[in-house]
Amino acid sequence: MGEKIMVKGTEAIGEAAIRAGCTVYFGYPITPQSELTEYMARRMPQEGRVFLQAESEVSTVNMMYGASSVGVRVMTSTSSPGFSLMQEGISYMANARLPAVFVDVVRGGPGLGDIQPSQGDYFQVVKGGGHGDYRLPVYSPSSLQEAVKLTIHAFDVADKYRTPVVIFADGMLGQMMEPVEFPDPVDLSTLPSKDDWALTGARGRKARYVTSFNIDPYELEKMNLVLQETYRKVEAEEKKWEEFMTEDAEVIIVAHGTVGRIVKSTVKMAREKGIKAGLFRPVSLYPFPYERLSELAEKVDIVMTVEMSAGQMLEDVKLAVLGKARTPFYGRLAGVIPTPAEILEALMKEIRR
Amino acid sequence: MARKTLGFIEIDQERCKGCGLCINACPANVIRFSEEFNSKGYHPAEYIGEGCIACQFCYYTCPDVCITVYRYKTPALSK
Amino acid sequence: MSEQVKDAILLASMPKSLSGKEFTYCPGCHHGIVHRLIAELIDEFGLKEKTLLVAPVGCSVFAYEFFDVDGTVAAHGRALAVATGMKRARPDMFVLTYQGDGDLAAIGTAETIHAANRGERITTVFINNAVYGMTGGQMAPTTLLGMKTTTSPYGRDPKREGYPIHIMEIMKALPGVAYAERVKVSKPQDVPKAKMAIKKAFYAQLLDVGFGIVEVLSTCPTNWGMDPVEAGKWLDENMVKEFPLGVYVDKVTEVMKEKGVK
Amino acid sequence: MAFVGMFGSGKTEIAMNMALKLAKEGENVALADLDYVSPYFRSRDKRGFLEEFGIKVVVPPGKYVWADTPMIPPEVFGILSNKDIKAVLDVGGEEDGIAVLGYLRTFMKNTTIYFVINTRRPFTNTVEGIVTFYEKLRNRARVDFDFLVSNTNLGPDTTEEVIKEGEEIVKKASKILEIPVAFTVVPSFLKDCDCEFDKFIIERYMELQW
Repeated sequence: MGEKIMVKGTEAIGEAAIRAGCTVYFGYPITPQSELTEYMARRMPQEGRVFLQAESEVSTVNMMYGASSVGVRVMTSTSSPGFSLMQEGISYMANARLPAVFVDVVRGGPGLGDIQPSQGDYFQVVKGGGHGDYRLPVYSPSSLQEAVKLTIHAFDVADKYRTPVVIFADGMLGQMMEPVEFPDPVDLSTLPSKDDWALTGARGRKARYVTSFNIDPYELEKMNLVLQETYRKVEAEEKKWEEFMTEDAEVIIVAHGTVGRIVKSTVKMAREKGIKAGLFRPVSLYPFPYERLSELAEKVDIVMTVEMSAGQMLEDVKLAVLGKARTPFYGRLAGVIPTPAEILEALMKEIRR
Repeated sequence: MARKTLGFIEIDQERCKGCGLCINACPANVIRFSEEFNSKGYHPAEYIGEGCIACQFCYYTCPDVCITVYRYKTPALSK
Repeated sequence: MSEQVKDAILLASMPKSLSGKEFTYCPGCHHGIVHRLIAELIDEFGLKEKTLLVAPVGCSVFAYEFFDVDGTVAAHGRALAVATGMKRARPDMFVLTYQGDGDLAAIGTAETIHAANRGERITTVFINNAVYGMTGGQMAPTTLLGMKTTTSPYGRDPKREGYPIHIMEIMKALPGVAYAERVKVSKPQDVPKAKMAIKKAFYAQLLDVGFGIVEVLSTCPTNWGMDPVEAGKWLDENMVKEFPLGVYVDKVTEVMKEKGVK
Repeated sequence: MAFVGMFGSGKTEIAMNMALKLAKEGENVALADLDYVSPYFRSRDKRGFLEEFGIKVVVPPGKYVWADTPMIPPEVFGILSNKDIKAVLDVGGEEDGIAVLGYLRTFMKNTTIYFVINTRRPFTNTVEGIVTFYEKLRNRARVDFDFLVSNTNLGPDTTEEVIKEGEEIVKKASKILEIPVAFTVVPSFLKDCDCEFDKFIIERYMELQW
């Protein structure tokens, strides 16, 4: 670990990627993540690595497909409308089993929406907006130090399971500044070898291809089953969450990312009023930590979900709670950030009900 | 009339799809459709056995890379 | 036969860089001719172990199976983005895309123009047969005026369907392009010329000059509804008028001379 | 006066604190938010708060305050030309954000420009980094800068040592650039710390409350 420096969220993620051994970055400008693209434009050449601004998000994701297929660590970052455009390519990458890291700095939608922070991409990121049966590991950090840690972790998970991985950042996380410590850069020669599948030239072996395509349905089903087996492993091994004051909690609030951070303040305010509230913050949105939330739900009457959306993660919360507790929802839309006080007010209403 | 045979061709008749492009291309008119069917049910191309001038036109135009072209070291005269 | 072979010199046979797998194309389709030319050049340059082939979506979607080189198939239109990713990540590899007119000149126009304009060190072989072959004969961006397809059933009318797009002429306007030539392979004499053009496009990449692209006017006998010989004649009589053959950009020959390459 | 610098160097906090200080001293103050680069954490977010102190906040009109398009309100020309108004300009970061000064420079003859530096930020963590980006920004702005400002901080984790370490680096850069250091920024929770340069004590208004 080096010394602490003040960074913006976009820079924290970019620098973390460089230290994780990201050797190629493709991107296309879009608010509110353009600073990450700009940061990489400046930093990647300093490290003798590749930065290229693509002509579109569609092109970006396909460039990533190409770079990943030859076995290097590759990343892009975008914001919601850009992520929508990448969905097709992500589906291809999932079935071609190509590791890559995507950062979605989520903004208000639908459509062109606005440029304020939002979590309205939960469905398109976590449930997949592309075609076919695939899943993507998704991590939602709530502080910049955590964003650094998760970005590095995302590269490792991508390589381990040969899958695209997403960092779900909202615009607030991307723009805020915090002191952060970075780990030392990884030695590229120590990264896991991809020689058993990457396109490195048919030297001393048979030619091979990386593809998401198989015209034979029985063969394609086999490819699908490999994916499904991978996802079962991811579900068994990669769940991450944070609990805050849940030991004696009588009500649980579930929130992720920036909202998780805001809800911490709500929990403290509630405790001052004598309400034993606790926070359950999923860090991996897929795989969603159903089991632990389910356990917690047995001990409480209310599991309230708070999101900067109309209630998307709420569906996963309900699947975890399975009727064992009431599952009210409080959300702000279109880029409006809820305050700790208004969340507390919503919670009080539920308690009185 | 005696004409020179400068080489010969081999046709992979199982691979041949019977498109006829080689027959059309051959300036010596020494390729024709076989009377026989191959296992896929085409009449593949066949070399009539003499008169090849080793120009490679058939090889150039064959879209299925079925043809191998040889040139005799010493040009033989056909009967 | 073996007696005969002993007394002969082998002039031409299946290139080593082909996998030997039978092509899936319809009888008489020009794809196979162009595949063979590419494979011959890969052999001649000794590039088999360094080549990465990006196949498109279209009839040649299986192209990567026919070559004995590493490869992939890109999403429709995105071959040049995928190839860019490969080449940027591994500049030491020889990267080749093989694309049809729908792929390269309709859905992938942005990728084509931008990869070309960036001067990506990539070689592209562009098959223009004026029709969507794979999906069953729909109108392509290069469909000739008056030509009937399943989606221009009254014949392509510029007022309704616009004009055929001229990719080589567009390439001429892009400074990143090192080599661009339009060829055909409908007559035997055309074939060595086409090979030389593709060779120059290889050199565009190998000598680090820029983007190399060769457009090959090709037949689609099935969708044109003609026998293969007739289709070749139709191409010569009609397509060449709309799409003039020739060299559109050549920054390669000079560099070849400088470097003493023949 | 105008505050310029790299992204996240602290221009906005300093501009707001300066505007508030001048307003409390009875000056007629206008704060122009010229940051059309960053989408959030701009002084316009605190408009209501600033207006309570009688500060005129110049931002794009109505809903456009939320936009990320370059939109320079014409009032900026007014406040820069009006000698009765103390204008404080909060300029966007880096070369992109500072370009606006090139545009405004004919109106800025009497404006003092401060180059704000946080040595705990990427790119300006060394003397060489500061010199490089000072030149880049000045070339882009096509105006000369008058002072350096030492604003080395780690937000809530700032210590006296961090501030002093920053002053050392900024001092060296100041010698090379031949530009004096105007002051060192000190957060109010360290107001009694030792500083080499004049202290400018600030509150962090932009900091997240959660």
